[in-house]
Amino acid sequence: MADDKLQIAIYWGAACGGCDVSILDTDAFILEIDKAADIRLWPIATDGKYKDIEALADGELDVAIMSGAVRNSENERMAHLLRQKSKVFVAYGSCAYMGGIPSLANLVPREEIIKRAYLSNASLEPGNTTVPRPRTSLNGYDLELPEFYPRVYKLDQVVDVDYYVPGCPPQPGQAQIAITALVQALTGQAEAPPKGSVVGAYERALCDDCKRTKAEEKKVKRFYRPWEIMQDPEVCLMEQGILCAGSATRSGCGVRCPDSGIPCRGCYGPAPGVVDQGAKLLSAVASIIDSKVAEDIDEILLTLPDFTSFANRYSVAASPLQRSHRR
Amino acid sequence: MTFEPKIVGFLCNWCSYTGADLAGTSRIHYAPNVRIIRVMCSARIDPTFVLKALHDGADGVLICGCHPGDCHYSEGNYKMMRRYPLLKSLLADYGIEDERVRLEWVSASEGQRFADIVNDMTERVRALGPSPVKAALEADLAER
Amino acid sequence: MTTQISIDPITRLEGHGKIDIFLDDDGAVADTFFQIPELRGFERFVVGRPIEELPRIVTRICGVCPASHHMASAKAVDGCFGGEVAPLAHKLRDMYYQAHFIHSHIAHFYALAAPDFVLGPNADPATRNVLGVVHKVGLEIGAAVIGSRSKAQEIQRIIGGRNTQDIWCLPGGVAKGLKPEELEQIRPWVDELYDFTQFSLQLFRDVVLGNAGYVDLIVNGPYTLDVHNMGVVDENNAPNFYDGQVRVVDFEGNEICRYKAEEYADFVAEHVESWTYLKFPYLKKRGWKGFVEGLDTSLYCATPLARLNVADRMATPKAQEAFEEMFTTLGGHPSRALLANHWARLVEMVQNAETLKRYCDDPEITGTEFRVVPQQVTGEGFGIVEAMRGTLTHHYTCDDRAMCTSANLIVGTTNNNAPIQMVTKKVASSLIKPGKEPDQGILNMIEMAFRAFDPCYSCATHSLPGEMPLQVDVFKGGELYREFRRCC
Amino acid sequence: MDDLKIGVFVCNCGTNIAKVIDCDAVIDSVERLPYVAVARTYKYMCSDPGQDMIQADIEEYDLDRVVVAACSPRMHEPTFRKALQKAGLNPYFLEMANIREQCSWVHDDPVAATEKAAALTAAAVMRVAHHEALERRSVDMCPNTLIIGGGIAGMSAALDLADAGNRVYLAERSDHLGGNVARADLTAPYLDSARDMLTERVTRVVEHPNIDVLLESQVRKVDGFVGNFQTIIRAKADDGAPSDSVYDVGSIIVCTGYKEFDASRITHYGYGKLPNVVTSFELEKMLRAGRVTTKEGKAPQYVAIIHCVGSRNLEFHAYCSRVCCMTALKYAHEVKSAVPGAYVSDIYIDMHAFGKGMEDFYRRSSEIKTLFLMYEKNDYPVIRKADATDDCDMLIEVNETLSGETIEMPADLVVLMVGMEAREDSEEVAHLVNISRDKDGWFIESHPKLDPVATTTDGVYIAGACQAPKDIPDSVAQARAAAARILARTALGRIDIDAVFAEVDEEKCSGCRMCNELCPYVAIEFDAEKRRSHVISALCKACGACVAACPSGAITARHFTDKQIFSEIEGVLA
Repeated sequence: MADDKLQIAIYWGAACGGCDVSILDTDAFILEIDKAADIRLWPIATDGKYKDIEALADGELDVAIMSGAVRNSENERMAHLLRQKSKVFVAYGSCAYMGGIPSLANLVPREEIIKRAYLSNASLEPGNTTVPRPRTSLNGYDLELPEFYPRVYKLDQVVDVDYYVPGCPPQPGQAQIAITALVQALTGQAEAPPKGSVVGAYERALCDDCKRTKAEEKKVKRFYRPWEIMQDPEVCLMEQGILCAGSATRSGCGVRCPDSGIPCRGCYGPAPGVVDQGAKLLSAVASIIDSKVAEDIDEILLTLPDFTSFANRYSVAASPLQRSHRR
Repeated sequence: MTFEPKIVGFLCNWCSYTGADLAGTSRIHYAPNVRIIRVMCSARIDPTFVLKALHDGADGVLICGCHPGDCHYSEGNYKMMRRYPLLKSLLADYGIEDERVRLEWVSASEGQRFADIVNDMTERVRALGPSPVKAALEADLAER
Repeated sequence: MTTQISIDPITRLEGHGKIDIFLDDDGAVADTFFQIPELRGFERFVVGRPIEELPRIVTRICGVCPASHHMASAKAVDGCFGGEVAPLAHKLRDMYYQAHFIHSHIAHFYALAAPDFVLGPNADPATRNVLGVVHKVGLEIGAAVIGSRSKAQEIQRIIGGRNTQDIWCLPGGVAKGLKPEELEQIRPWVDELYDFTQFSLQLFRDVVLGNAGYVDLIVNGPYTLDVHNMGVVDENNAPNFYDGQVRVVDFEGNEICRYKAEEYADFVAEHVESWTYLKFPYLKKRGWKGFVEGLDTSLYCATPLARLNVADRMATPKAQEAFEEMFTTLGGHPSRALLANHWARLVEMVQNAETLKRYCDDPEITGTEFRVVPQQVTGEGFGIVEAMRGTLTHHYTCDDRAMCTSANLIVGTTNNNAPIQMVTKKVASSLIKPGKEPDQGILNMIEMAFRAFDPCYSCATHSLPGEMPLQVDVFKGGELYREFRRCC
Repeated sequence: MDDLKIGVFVCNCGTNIAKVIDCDAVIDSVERLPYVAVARTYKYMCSDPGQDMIQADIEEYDLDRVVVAACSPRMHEPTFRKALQKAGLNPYFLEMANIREQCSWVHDDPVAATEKAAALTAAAVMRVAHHEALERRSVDMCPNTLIIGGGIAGMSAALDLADAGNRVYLAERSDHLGGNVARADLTAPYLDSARDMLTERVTRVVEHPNIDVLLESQVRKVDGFVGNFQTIIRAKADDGAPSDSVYDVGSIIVCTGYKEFDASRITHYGYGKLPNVVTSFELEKMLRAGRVTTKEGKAPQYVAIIHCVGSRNLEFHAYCSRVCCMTALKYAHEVKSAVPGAYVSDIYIDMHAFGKGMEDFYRRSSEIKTLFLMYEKNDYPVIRKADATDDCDMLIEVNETLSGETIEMPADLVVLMVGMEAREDSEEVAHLVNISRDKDGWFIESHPKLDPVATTTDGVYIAGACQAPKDIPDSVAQARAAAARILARTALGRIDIDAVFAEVDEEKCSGCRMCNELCPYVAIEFDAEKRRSHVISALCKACGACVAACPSGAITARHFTDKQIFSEIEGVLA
């Protein structure tokens, strides 16, 4: 393969593949990537194997783009391997950036996960007691499975990350902008964004791009879940008492959810400079509760159960309460 | 040796911080476990402060503001009052025990009350042991 | 002593997988294991969430077929609210879902499967991919492929607001309707997609059927299994992807059973092995009999080919023509030639495109009654759709505040776990000959076995536990300070 | 920031701090922190030599940040800010660690206290590194003053301000001036006429060209900030229909006074049931009318005066009402002159005769044969109707502590010395002008000793019995002190207001408008053109509510930024 081409790897950890699809969704742009780069690993689309990556010299890859969170030892091993082999390591998508929806598992007692999956499941083989084990010896063959970690980690809790591309998945147009920026930086056509930058997104919260009208008065006596009412498609969802994460979420997705009658759930992560998206959403929601009496406030809050999975829908692993020392 | 909890206290300047000062001028002794951070109003207390404190190793967080109706900024403490139950539900989902984070109204004249709260909370948090945030950290270290 | 060959990771599929092949002293295949190393725990962590949010959470099980999970979930959630759904919403969801099928089938056929045929199983792995295919067939065709798939995606976006990671469904219907101007925007694309399905069939005839070696490989190769077939059909036993009844027929074409979504647990059960995280579904009434073929096995496939095998006919005329052509070439209906799954995908795509056309001409489709607000919480719901990769079942319960209390999922690919184990071993044994070191081409042909199933292990690993048995004792100053135990 | 130089000054406060906290250990621990260029202890940092030392070090070490670990910032922050300013440093480059009120005075374990002091000081060091230079703003000072309450305090303040040439609006709820003093006959201890004293004041006030007396008026709304308040006052017009008018003032004095304790709340004195049990104010009424009689119209032969009714009593008010004792002695004199030959008994707990001339007055009162009986707190005298055979209306049983005997006293008239309590509208008034009240409802001064007339709201002052029970001279003194404070500012014509306020970063604001409704001072404006919110800094009181609430972190609280508080958190936990 020609030396002047960038060497890149695209990989997924604990992921759904949506990030890979978002790259495919850049359509013709893929052909440009192909012109500019050799894709040395991309399990969903190419035949590169782990051993091919292991064989590379350190830093031989110009860019490694990893989507997905770290759930098991294989995810972690690959994260370290790709970090070691690459000059620039990109955490791509909400899972890599903040833990994503898989990190909702961190809110669940681990024992219950086991019971649920193997001992209390409507379609299990009657009387089943078998559970997968890290090591199984079967008629003389030793079979190994990766070890599953106590919780889900975002990538930078495990390896050093240079850039983040937010989104679940990143909106293809934004992915294209982000990848182009990286390619230009790596080929010296443009200055590289500062390490740790969030690329492929804007510098303001979603409301900036949301077409819904916003009034001064935002006070609600009760909240409504999306199924409970027919909403007014022209008016700010929060003003209608429907929880929307837009005000605390970085813009860049194209406001596709609120534009289609579905409240934002925050997949693009916190606004620039914000430590925890959940904490900010907490303040925002509290700000519109129309009561000064503790009891009434509790009453009103009954109409928004399970606040946590709203506040940190994509960012449980990124919560300050999820401190990690894996690195 | 017994576990000595570290508790971070966020106090509003006008009532609670003054109340804590009054405990001092009245020489009312209490447990040394609370480290006080002054804010102008309990409404300034971004829930991020509480999460950050727990992240940085606090075993408990005490939030104090003026009594409802007595806020120097007339309504600031109501803003905190509205955040609090949401904050508690968030913390509970992350496994932070109820007694680790506490909101109390302390007026400028309630030095004794402030001291009593600090003593009571220190006891309860001591009984709970180190914060789960630290424990999860230990687990990670053990995994390495 | 035995030598071990590992294919790690298996590639051109969705998700993680690994094949271990053990050779005996002579170098013949002694055994193979197809292991799925991943699990994420969705079934547990959706518990306690607002039930109406599930269609927007479970889509993260798979980003390649999120709409399948979105639809199955939406139907299960509808059930939790008594099941009343605006009739228009069913039409819109079905319309949307056809476009999703086309997107996914194009992606699989051209990006994941085609390299093996267009470039050949033994081609250089560095070029044996969609880009290689594009170079081979030329940029014009390449652009048509890419353009058509993205149009299928764009149609979903316009109807449902978003494609990958769908958001659209709410209890009782959908969040937005289809505006007349939106319909006019997609109408020409639908026609183009229909043309593209015809083009794809022709390409398959030219590239695959035009190559005697491939036809032989498909019809007489080791890629066959004597197991049963599962698929969702309408009242005429034609394939229906969005709704209908599940039908199971044996590999000779006799119906074994037929069930509604709410009956799934009486007909399907899942067996567990300790060396893979993926469970092995089987026909419950027959019981688990191990990895065995034959008329009385309890194993089945749920694949495009299986769907056409359980179907008596297609739902649309052009698809019916393609259906007949295929089974004639394969030597009769049903067929056991697993590689024909690639062909079956193209046949299904024709029905998808024709169905889309029909909806475009439906005068009611741009109506505004796209959702009814639920008036009651009834607490349990079942949703079955055909995912591209097989029958997909979601089963939820919720409390009277409509908070999820349990979720059970049986995913398309999981249905095929046992067949994939068996065919992998079968193909490996027939291709790996004693004394001859298998080259990457041979190994790739082994991968072609599972690729025929278009497995999605992102999907399949949704529901397994997030934990392994583990004990961590933390010592501080020499004394036990905290201990963590995970059960089992 | 890498070349930042921080000086740390730990105060011993004589032994107040040093006797519990090992100040040198604190120094040792902070010396290791980044940027710390010098760290010292000194006996009294707030003393001139202490401040000189700080200024000298700023010079010598070319410090750009200063931490003072000493008393509460509420005590000496202004002092040390001035010190920085003198040395040419921006005063906001100071941070104080409160190691006295919140450490040495409340902990006895030296080890724990020293550890805590070190943590608080470290936090201050880490915080101060992020401090920014802030410029105080100055605005024109409106010379007008609003005085709420036309009693003796309000009138006294009004006259001083008006005499100095400033406009005064004197708002009084009732239809006359004079407040509670107008209900009194003579005053203690010199027995001169309250009426004469008051008439002189009222006439001057009413006739003064610079004073607008607004009777039957209520302050409805107060907006703005020190030097620039807009107030709306609703006055009952001649035709009876109330009308609102707007008054611009630079300062406000609250002189709303007190109300007397409701004697019927103490059941065991039979007030309301026994016709000849009256309150001190009912007696004043008789005295001003010049006729002291029983309900039956007879001259009382036996008059008993009971002290501390509602005061010094955990059930009602724990505090002493301060004026009752001398007033009771005043009654002894007045009753005897009104009803020659009447026996007056004074039933008290303790005789509080502090203050000028009072001890003499106490002596003079015993010389006129007033019978003093002392009783135990909470061991109330018991009053019952006398039998027909008795030559008196009632009998009072007292467990007299000095003699140790139980004494039964005849009485025809019983006078209850009702205490003072906060007016029922004090909460309303507190909200109106945004000041706080203590547990008894009295308004809280900004410092109990050093600043007893100002409040926590700049530009709002309190005087008279609305702050705590007070007699006339104390009320007048406080009123005229408030007037003096205001005159000092109006003399300058301009007024410094705090540099601390909130700011919206328009680059980050997404126009979600979540903050718009939050500001109690309507300091947040929404620019519909730009679709951005912004803060009107002069109206902002820097509470920080909008800062914490802004979902996208676009609002910053000067001097209380997230960065500053975060580093403080890291500091206390380090």
